[in-house]
Amino acid sequence: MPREIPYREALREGLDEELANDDNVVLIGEEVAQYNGAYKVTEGLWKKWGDKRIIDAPISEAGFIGMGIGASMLGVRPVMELMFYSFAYVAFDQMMNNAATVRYMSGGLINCPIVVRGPANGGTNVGATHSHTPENIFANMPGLKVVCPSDGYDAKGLIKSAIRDNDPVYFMESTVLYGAKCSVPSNDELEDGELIIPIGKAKVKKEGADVSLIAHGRAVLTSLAAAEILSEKHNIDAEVVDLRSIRPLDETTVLQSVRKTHRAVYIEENKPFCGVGAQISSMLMEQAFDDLDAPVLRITSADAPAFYSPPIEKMQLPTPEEIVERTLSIC
Amino acid sequence: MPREIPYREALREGLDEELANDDNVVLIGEEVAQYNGAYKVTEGLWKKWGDKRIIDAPISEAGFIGMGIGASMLGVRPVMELMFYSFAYVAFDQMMNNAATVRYMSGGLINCPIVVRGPANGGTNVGATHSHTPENIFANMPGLKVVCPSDGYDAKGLIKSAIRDNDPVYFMESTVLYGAKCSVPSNDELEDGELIIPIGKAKVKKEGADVSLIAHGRAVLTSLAAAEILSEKHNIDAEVVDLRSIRPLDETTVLQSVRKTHRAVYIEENKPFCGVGAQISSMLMEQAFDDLDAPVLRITSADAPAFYSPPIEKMQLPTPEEIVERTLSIC
Amino acid sequence: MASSTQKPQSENYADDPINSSLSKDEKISLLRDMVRIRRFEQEALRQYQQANAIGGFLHVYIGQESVAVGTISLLGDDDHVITAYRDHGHALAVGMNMNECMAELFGKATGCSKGKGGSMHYFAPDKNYWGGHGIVGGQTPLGAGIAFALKYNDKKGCCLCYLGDGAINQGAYHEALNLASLWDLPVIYIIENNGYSMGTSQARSSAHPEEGLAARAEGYNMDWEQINGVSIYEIRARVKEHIDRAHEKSRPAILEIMTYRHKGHSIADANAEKYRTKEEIQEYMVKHDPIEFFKKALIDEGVITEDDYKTLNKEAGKEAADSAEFAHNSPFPDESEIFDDIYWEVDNNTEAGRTGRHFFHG
Amino acid sequence: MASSTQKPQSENYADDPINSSLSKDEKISLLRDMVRIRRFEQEALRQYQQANAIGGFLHVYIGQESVAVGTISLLGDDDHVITAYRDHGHALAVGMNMNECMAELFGKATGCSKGKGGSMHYFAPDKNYWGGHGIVGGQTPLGAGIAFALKYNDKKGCCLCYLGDGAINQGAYHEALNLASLWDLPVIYIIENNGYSMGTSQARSSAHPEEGLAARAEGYNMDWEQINGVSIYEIRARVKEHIDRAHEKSRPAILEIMTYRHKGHSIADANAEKYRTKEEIQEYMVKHDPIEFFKKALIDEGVITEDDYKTLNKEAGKEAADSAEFAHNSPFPDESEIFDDIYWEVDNNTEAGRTGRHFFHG
Ligand SMILES: Cc1ncc(C[n+]2csc(CCOP(=O)(O)OP(=O)(O)O)c2C)c(N)n1
Ligand SMILES: Cc1ncc(C[n+]2csc(CCOP(=O)(O)OP(=O)(O)O)c2C)c(N)n1
Ligand SMILES: [Mg+2]
Ligand SMILES: [Mg+2]
Repeated sequence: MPREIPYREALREGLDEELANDDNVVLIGEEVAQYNGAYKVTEGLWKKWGDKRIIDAPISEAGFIGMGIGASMLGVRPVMELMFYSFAYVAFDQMMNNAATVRYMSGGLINCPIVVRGPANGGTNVGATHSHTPENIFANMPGLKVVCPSDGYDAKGLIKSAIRDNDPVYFMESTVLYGAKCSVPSNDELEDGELIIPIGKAKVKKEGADVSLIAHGRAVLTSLAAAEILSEKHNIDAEVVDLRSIRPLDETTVLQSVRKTHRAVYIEENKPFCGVGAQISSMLMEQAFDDLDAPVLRITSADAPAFYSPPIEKMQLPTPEEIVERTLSIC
Repeated sequence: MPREIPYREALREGLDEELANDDNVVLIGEEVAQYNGAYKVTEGLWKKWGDKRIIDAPISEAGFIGMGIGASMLGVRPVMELMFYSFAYVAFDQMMNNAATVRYMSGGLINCPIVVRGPANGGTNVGATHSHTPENIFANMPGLKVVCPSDGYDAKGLIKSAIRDNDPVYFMESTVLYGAKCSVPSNDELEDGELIIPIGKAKVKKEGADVSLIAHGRAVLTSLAAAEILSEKHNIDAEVVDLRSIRPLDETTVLQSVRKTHRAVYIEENKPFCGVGAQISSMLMEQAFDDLDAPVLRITSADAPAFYSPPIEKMQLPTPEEIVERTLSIC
Repeated sequence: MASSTQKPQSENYADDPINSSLSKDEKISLLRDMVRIRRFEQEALRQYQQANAIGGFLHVYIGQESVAVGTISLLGDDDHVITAYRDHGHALAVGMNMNECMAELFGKATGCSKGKGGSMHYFAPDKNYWGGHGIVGGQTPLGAGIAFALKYNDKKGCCLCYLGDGAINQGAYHEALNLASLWDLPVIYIIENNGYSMGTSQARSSAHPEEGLAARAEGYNMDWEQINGVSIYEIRARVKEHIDRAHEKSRPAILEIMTYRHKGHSIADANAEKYRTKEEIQEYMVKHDPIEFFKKALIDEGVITEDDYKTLNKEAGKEAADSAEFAHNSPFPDESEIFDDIYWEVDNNTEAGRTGRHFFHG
Repeated sequence: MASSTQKPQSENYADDPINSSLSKDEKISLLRDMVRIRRFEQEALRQYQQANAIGGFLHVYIGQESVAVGTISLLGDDDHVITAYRDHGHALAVGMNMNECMAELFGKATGCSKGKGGSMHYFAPDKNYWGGHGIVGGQTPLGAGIAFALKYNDKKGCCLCYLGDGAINQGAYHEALNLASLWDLPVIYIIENNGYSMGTSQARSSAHPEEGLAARAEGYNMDWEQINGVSIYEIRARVKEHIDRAHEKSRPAILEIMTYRHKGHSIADANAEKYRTKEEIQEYMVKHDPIEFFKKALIDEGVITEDDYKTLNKEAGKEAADSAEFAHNSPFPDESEIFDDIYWEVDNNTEAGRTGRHFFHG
């Protein structure tokens, strides 16, 4: 019987295994050690690995992420936690300039094997400043990789790849998903003895023939729910594609799906203007123009800062109903 | 005979007029006062307006832009200069969180009439860290306005509107254009006695029937050059549309143009992934799907950090030849 | 170099003119304001935990009330206030009412921010109260900006900008300090040192001079002081001169007020009794409760009796309960309000607000 | 609180063991290194202005050579260096050769960064030299990170992290200082105080203690020192103990070395003689030229003669001219190189580098 564990635990296993795998891996962030993590992702790791490997940082994101980048240039492999990914905005220069450009500007002499991870999502009633979803922003910058796992299985397999990757990887999780369980095989059930998922491979979460619902992060789950409704109530067989990483991007899988279904909707919890869906839509425009039987639609968060009020914030995010409604408009 | 003045001088006139127009207008930035501006946009203003209105700041962008935002909440109208718009990245939290969200989070009790202006362009061999073009990034955030004037006429008319606007306006210029002359009427030639250009109105720079070249910032000039070649050598009559502002966005003018020409290319010096062209392309996909006779193409900077080497950096940016070649592929 | 005025701890601050000049009613009013904050927050905790009526974060101020009430009681018409996310105390101290504050927690349309801000984002510009900011340290350059605006407009006012002991390690604060001193901005940074930033003790988050966190001010040639926050009299007596200096000389300062939060960092802090010993918490609750401390002082002074206090406490409790009732009965915002309050120009339907597309759908 | 070692200015630093133990050749080598930097940059200025062979920025170090050469001469195998955009001096001091440095200015494929970095972005990790950073203050957390890595790997080394007097007001620097002291990171911040950040004098950019910019260190319980940079002997003598402390105790420090740039902020600085008086510049060029100062010292000591100096100077000039020749004759990078050096995994054609699309076209 396959093992079911929560997203946060799957992530933690990935971190723990990589701590064991490579002495250079070090976890740094606010409250990651003694407090066991604001969202308990790192629970127990400080006790197991001690002060050298698991480090509590002061509230100095620019300082400690910059420090991590510097250390990574010398071969340390820091895994930095942002308590919220929104706090990347106080370390933005470090993350966009130092991590992304030092390799280029040094003509390839340097690389930064750093991971910056944390939750990047709205929907938890913490207000506009704490609800940013910067996957489009960071993916805009060549030199960076952006990963958005939608379940624990992916979270574990991808965090391990992220840590082993020799480039900066920005790993965006979701507080809403931390408690969500999914089946994650234990290592002895696996042929390779561990769960590694390559970054840059999308996953067809549900096959379908009529329309492609393409998404990343938590919006994948919303899309799966929509697909179910579409199938049950509207006899529409939707394919659901989870990008898993925004950059590198698995265009092949997306194109394959759309060339099969001839219709696509991009769903994300990102804001609309220049969001990930815009990139996907424009890519489909250029590469699948003749395959499209209808315009690619986009469903995103409402184009407004996050609203605190719990029932209203819910309305700001994509819902299965909204996906169904808009999908029907092109099917 | 119409007056021809350089972009920087047109801008300066706009600033000067608004300093005269409203005592609350104050210019703050590095070297804007006694040094007369790193790029001489503010030349002479300190001498004319003195210490109270024109203020040299230490190298503390987060500090002084945050300060400007705070002051703007009380009705001061700060016009902040970023010596390079790339330095917005050290003030990113202030610009994305405080300026953009305080109105929302206060339920509309507060507004921030601040302008943050400076050059946002590559192409001057100053390396990756100094060549960012964050118009897509800031336009992603509701609450912000992003303006990218492509010539002195627009620069003057738009900076005046930006300063009078009661919302935060991020005004992105170009060091490459500062010296470019264009015809800017003096106030006594104007019916209204001054040059005001509303933010949110695109401009058809050249009418055409066969294809729409849509662009912003310096890419407008490149597009005009391409249009000339297309007409002279290929008998293609391209329309050139300058967005002028990224947010608010004049979708109407873009749609009108494309509904006429049925073909569109978006040209920008921004990076491709989730760039402005992605938004425009996806908008056209949704709103003009049936009007399009060919896929909307996008031409951007090369998807790489800026290369210092002068001849190579030139190849990273869109050229008229590249626009011509790609336009021909859909005409 | 600026130097700290190290008044002896034993000084009887009650006799300081700023306190001895208070009428009986004014003294009671100070006590009442502290009690109102506490009752309000106790009610909010109940509403969160038992009624499930509140979402997101809730950072309560219980134990720190003397800081907001003491410092804000010194302010005049042109003085302004800005703080972080632990902002209920300052909000009530500047005169916001419990109804709008509680309704905001409930995410209701009647909330001070129409339900858009929540616990961390209270605002009342009409009361010179500029929030309520969620990004640690983010309010510190804004505070300098408020001071800049006051000076720019020739007002004889200042801005009190509050921050936590953990916030002092944000770069924006450092930049703001330099600007404030360099440009003579009348901003007073008040570090509410409750010993912890979430689960991290001061010793684990800050390298600092022996004299304390405020002493970093010397690096900016700025005045500073460390103040024991248990006594509202002491706070008032020692903060007054800095406000006067800000008014007269437009000089900034850093004041560090030693205080303690009785509860966890936020309502979600399951570890509040792990990173702090029960004994430590107990000790502070008994010996460093500013309300108990001031209540006793006023009883000793003969200003109130134990019974008076009970009445006052009960009234505050009633006010808080009523505010919860008010909040419960208030409507949620309408979905259409999602697109209000983003652009001033759109809200006011100006030409600028009507030109071009401002909002994009997915 | 940490306190500064205020050694008297009159002390004869030549007699400090770190200097008196130098052989004649070693002393000449220090002088030669300074002269080589100057000749290199004079050649670069010529190539920029007359041959139009260089683009973008060019910030020269002329006048400050003693700082890089003096401090870097103290380093061992596990010591590292990182600096800002005014980076040619440090590059040559760590042992990079003029050819790769000049070719980089020319944007040639033979440049140290293959023409991708330019003047502001020299790197040589094999010489423990980590750049060359264009964003003011941006290198300061990286410097802490290098120190972190050294400590993490149990190396007995330190990182010298250079910054300008104007850079001290960036928030990232402040955050790095706190981390460095809190976590005992062996990083030594060296403020090269040349009195100006572009056209802004120190007095107009920084509020600071009377003792100077380095004294902000006290706010972080960190050691600091202010050093007169005209004498390379003094620099070596006074910096040594801080490197030793970093090695032995893993403690950081801030050293402020007083220096002066003879030229404008960058080649584009048309105002270099406006914000500074001609007299001031003249006075520094005469009395505070570290090369003249050290040359005279060595002549006085009898280590060299005026003729020796001429020879050395000429050799350095020849080396610089040759490097320009080399740069001229080198090829530009190929257009295809635009997409190299972005991702390690792509460059190395690993599976990760081949999975998914990494680059997007417009
Ligand atoms: C930039 C940033 N980093 C981290 C956080 C998460 N966070 C919120 S409050 C807090 C602790 C702050 O402690 P302190 O400044 O001492 O204030 P206190 O909570 O004690 O009032 C942290 C880490 C944040 N909101 N912003
Ligand atoms: C964040 C940022 N702001 C502004 C600049 C532009 N700039 C480059 S150098 C400089 C002056 C720096 O002065 P200082 O730190 O004293 O160093 P120096 O040039 O004297 O060596 C400025 C304002 C920049 N590169 N980065
Ligand atoms: Mg605290
Ligand atoms: Mg300087």
